[in-house]
Amino acid sequence: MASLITCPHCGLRPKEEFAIRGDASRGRPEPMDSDEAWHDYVYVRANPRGRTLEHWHHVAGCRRFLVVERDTATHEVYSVVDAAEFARRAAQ
Amino acid sequence: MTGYRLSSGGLVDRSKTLSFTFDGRPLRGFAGDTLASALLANDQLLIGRSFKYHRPRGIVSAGPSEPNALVTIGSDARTDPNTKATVTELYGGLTAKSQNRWPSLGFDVGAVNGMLSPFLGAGFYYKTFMWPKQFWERVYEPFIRRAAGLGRAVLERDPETYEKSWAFCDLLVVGAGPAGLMAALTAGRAGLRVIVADEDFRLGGSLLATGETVDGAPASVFADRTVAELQALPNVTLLSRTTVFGWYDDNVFGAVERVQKHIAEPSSKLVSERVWRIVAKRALMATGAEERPLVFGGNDRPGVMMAGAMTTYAERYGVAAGKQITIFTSGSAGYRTARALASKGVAIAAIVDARAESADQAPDGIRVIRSASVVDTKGRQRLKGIVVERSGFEELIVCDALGMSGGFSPVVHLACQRGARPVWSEELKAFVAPDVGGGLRAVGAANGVYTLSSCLSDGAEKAAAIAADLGFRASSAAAPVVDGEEATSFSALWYVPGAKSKAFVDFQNDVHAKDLGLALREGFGHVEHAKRYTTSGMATDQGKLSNINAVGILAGMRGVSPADVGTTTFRPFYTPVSFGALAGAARDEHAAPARKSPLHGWAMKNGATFIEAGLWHRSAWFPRAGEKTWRDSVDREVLNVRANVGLCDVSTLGKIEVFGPDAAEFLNRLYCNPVLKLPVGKARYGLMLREDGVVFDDGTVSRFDEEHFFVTTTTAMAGPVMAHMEYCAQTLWPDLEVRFTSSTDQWAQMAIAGPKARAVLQQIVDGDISDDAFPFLSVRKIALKSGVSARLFRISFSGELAFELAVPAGYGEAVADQIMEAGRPHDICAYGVEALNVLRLEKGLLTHAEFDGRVTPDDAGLGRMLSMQKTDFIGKRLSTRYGLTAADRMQLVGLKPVDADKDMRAGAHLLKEGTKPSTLNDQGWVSSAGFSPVLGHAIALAFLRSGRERYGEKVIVFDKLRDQEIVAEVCDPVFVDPQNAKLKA
Amino acid sequence: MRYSAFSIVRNALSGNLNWKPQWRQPQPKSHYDVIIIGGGGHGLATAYYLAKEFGVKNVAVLEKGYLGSGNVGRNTTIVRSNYMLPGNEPFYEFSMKLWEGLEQDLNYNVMLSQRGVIMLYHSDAQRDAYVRRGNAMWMEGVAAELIEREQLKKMIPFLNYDHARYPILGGLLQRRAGTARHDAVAWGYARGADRHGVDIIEHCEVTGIRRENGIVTGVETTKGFIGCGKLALAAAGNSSRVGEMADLKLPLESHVLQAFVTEGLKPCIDHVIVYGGGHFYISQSDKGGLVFGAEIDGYSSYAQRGNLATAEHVMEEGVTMIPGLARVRVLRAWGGVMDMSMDGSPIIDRTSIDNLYLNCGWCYGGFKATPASGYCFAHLIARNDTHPVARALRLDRFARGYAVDEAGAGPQPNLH
Amino acid sequence: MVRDYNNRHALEQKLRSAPTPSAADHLMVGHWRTMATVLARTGQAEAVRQAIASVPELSLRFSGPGEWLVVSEVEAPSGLVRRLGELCDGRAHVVDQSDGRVVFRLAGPNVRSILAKGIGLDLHPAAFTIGGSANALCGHIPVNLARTDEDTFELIVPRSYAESLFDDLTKMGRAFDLTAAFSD
Repeated sequence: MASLITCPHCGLRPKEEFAIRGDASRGRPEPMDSDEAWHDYVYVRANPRGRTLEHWHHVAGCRRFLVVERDTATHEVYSVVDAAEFARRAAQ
Repeated sequence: MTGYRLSSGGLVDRSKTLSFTFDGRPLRGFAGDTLASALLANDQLLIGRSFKYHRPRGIVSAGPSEPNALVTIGSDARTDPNTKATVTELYGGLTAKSQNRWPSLGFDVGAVNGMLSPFLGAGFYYKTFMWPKQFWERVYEPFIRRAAGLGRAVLERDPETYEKSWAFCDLLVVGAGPAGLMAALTAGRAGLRVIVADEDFRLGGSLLATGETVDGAPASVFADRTVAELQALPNVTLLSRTTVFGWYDDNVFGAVERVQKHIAEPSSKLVSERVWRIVAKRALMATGAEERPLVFGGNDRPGVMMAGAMTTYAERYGVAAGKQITIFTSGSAGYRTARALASKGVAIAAIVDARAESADQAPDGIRVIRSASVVDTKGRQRLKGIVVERSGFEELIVCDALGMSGGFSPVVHLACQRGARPVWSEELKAFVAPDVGGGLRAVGAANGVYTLSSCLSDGAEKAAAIAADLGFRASSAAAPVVDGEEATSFSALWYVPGAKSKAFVDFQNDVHAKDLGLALREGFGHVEHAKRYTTSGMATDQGKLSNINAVGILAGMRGVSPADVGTTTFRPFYTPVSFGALAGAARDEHAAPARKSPLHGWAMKNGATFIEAGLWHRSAWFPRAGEKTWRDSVDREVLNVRANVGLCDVSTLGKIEVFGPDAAEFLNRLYCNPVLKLPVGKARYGLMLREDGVVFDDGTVSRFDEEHFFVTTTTAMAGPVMAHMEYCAQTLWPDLEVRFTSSTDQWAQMAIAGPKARAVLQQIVDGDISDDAFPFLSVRKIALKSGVSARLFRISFSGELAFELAVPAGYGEAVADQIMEAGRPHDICAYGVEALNVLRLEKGLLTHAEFDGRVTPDDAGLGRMLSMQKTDFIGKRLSTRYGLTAADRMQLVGLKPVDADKDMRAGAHLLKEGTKPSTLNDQGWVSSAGFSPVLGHAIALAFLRSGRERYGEKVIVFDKLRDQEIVAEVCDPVFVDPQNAKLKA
Repeated sequence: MRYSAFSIVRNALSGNLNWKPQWRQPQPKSHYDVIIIGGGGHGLATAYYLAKEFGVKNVAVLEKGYLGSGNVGRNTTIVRSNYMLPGNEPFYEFSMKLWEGLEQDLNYNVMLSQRGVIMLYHSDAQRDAYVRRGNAMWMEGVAAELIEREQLKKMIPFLNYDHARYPILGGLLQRRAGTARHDAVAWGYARGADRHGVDIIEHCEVTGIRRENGIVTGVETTKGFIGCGKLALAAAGNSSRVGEMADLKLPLESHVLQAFVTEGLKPCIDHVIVYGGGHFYISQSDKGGLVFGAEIDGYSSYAQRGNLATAEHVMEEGVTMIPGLARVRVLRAWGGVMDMSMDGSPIIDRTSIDNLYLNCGWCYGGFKATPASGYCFAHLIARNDTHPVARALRLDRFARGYAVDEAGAGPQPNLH
Repeated sequence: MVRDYNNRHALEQKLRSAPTPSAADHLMVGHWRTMATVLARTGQAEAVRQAIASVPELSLRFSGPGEWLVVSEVEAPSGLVRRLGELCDGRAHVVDQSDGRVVFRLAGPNVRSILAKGIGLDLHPAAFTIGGSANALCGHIPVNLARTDEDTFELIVPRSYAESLFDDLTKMGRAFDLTAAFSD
């Protein structure tokens, strides 16, 4: 992964076309959710050794945020999907 | 030892003589030589000095694993230190110098270290040099430091150029020896896109250095034939002089091609080196095997060489390593060398075989001493004889060269660069490549297959399997027939007992067997500890020859298998790669692209001085005749804007067009201030926060119609704001119907500011722009009298009556010229970002000097912008945390010096009067400062603890870094026109 | 065995056969007063100061690999106290002072080399930011100097004064800063701790944290259960994984940072030089290799290896800062796993579990912090009280709104 | 199409020198080309694409899902915007970029080798087909790359980067004696 990402819109692309935003595993809390929920959302990370979900922004390509499911120990990539589609799926 | 050129044979071109020098001595070689083969042919045996003990050293190998024969090539800015003579292609005019010796290679004062060696064992420096305390810094360390390194880098600007290139293929073959060439041929014929990379300048690998024949012809002929066929295939790319140095995720390989390193006068059209980034669906590692040195007393004497290297010098270069050669071996390879040399008429003194028995056949008449060990060597700067021990008896054998062979290790470096460790094979007595999946497989000798015929078939079979895997059909051509080949066998021998003098493991770093013993005794028996404590394997060769013996010796001492010791970690680069090659063309001015404003030409015409602002070049000020310093120009520009009018290029601000029925809702959630009800035709100052409640960026948001907004950002944050908006739209609120795109490059945008701005602008704008028709914060799409369509904004970053006019970028220069022309009667001037900065400072307006990533809206005096009645906006929730709202936070204030002629500078800190500097007493800091030509003294914006309560207080402006302390009065941050009378004129 | 010139001579004369292991290889006892997870620089320093300064000697350090196998053995060896924020500067200066006496304190030469760290600036805005930092250092009594371009040219003539993409205008210099031999720091602390009775247990991986009635009673390890009175985590790079065993939710992401070394060269770079047009920094070791690095690779990772795109970018910055580097060959690249925290600053604190202590979040900067980190952590463990210089580095600073954000980059770890 | 003389091209300074004869590998800079960003509304991407693709003189360059640069060699900027507005009929937003982008056309036998020095895409005709287009990085510069023929590619670059990209392409083509000129 660290070298190439298969963008669902643009195909196989080198790492330097992307900016990595970070953890994609949790949604933004509702405005009235607890202080703890907000603190956790902004500051706490599961940081697993293994499978993780991460936002990669295809800055120099389609400019879409992608949710990359990958392994932090082996760098294997399991899936790459558009973040909006991911969010809609998660909402269902 | 006496090296010499054999009367015939070899693959060098004896018709092409090349002149070169070594330490100033003029020498000759042939085209096709390496520097090492040419030096050997000239009997130049002493090549360099070792790192620690400065021992005389000669050539050990014939390839990239060379620890000793390192030289400095070239001179002046074209100096390449630490260059391996064994892989340096000889060219006419090459100049080589020996290293790490003073005053000369033959007489080196540093050699005294060798006599002190009992005191200089592994890790000695950790235990000493501590007394007295200050001596380490002043005496010991400078002394140690002087001894550092081997070659000398000049650090002058390199005149050569470099580049990178991407490549994509179905199959990458690393190494063009028998297995690699066969694999490439099989895959190439099947139609795969194949890349073959080999570090050598001639493709063929071991085929070029063997007496064996293939299909009835010398192996080198087979190599040439195969290369020719590959060259003719359009789907095959052959890269010679190209080292694959790294294997990265997703089967991406890094390789470096030495395009012109072998040319005395390189062409300026071509680069010196090129780094390839190769994306390979599959790869085969046909990297061969490394012969192991033997660790015996005196094994570093010039004249002691790898047996296989002797074969290579004889077969490929037609050079004999000596006139009277002894072989010391623990396997069949030593016999092969003996036969090869004997067949060329080189005298063999004896074969010393560490094994008791073997089936290997010595050449006729050559004495074989079995169950024997070499325990010492004689001679100083060249080998004169060896001491052989057998059953307790010692014998001196006179010889001038010794070939050693301790068996073979497959070269598995690449396969172990991504975390997998090599696997010990008891059968092969070697570490072999781990199974890293189908992307990369070892083939041939790298796969532990040592006969020529099996290398050829292994290559063909593995390539055929890959072809099938990728959906290609490989035809089964008849396998080449090999004649005269022999099986390879050896017994592992990590350490030759009975050493009478130092037995080196790592030649270059002077690590000998006893150092490893000391490391073990002191608790550094783990292979990583032993490496780090003794520095074994840390030299420029990264232990290609030595590591396996170090592992074996540690295993022996610990009484375990080498499998239990394991290896140290393999990491890129396989062989060292130059900075220049890895950097490619993106260096100097081209390290990052330079962005030019559409008004760049206009600014040039007006004499601008430019400064860097991120990627942009921005006009900073416009000096005029008679102005001595930048301050003169800036002061004039500021005063002229305040009194008359000025034109400033603000094209670099980020511009984003936002569309859609939910555009208002979207922006309302992005900005901390309300945007939802912004009327069409109006602009508003906007503040975006990060989710943690800290200011992210400021700018303006304008509404052209119900579903079309226009957002501006600061120059620096244009990219991050766009990314932030995309993040929010795509991941947080994908159901909002909003779309946006950058139009930064489409528009040339100019600020026309000053009391006469309207008068000037009205001359070129079609339509009424009076205050009634176009009041403060109006926006409109307009047409210029010239017919150019434009956008007009009544916004100000100076506190003056001001407009920003945007026209399509191509028209920018013409329109700016027109405005300057129209403004001439009104004394218009061009002003740059320096004057812009002073104007905004006088008005207390903020930039990223204030918004430093730690400042809240309230800190900046913008707390009233926070629209807490909105249900949600980015940063709302966390902005109410205790620490972000505490009363003792640093708040924006103005500062003016009590003594009007005193200067203030950004970066100073603030102290209460009468207090001493300390972190506890630190009251704040100056974010922006400058001379206000309007007020006639320095002014500053600062963040001061509870600052808004402290107007009128005197504080110390502490600038110890410039040795300056002055007293300033705290005041409101708006220095001019606090009632905004000018702004709204 | 105390190291001295005498001991070296005496041992040399007896064939160097009488040197003793620098630390013991003990079997774990069934119970310790304090167990420290992580036998890297910070864990070993904590053990050393616990035993030596705070009289807590029944201590074990558990290391899953070999001693010093984490970031203490794979960094760029820089030691400095040139920070800007009041939450950081006193802590790093405390560390700097400990460095300056460390060799005598440990009786081990960690080869501290105070050759000066200079951070280059390339614009007026960057200069102002460095002036702010330099004055913050002076506030703490730490000497800093602003070196202007002409002076810099004399000091470091080989920088790219004429063709840099961003002009080199000057630099902020801390002369007392420099480098130290990284492995020796781990070994020196290990030997020192061992001599004070600390058990250092290598190849002992913690697999679980046992809790009873809300407090920690010990740890499950690959060498069995070991009981403890207090448990201290010093497992940078793996803090989240270890923390998870005690249900700690941490503000961390693990990221990989690459570092590089060139072939050995005769001395040519005297200072630690930091490029302000990017993140590149470089120094020359006492062995002659140029040691350098730049930014993290950017994605969360526990793999100790980097990618080529980042490596190439590092070289671009290097050659742009020093054009003469182009022909220098890079020997080796390696990767270390960093605890990147949400504000770029570390955490030394208690946790919600009474006898569980936390030391993590060192980002790029753990090596220089080693002595102060160990000292302050030991102080906290022994006295249950935060050391004054570490007051700003608490875990609850995020919830309370007191981030120590030196870069001003906000809660995105890979931007720090 | 022609625009008035007051409109300055971003490369006027760079390409001022007298044109030399074109080499086999040649870089043409489109002097007057018109283009616009088209942003389809949700669910309308395919309809918008088809509507624009139905007009032969409009060339669609893929930028992202539901987003294209539409290039025309015949329309004036305002004409193109109007035309696209009609074609899309409220299903998309249109933003004129004619002044904000510069078109480079690179043609010749070695173009793939030249582009491979900056662009990390497989440009083999089987992988990047004629008519294909994509946003990508060329070195450090964002471009839209399109293959318009077997050996012809177009790079569209934001105006502010045009000089830098020109310098880079010149350098990338040096080994092949790449020449450059305005297309008219």
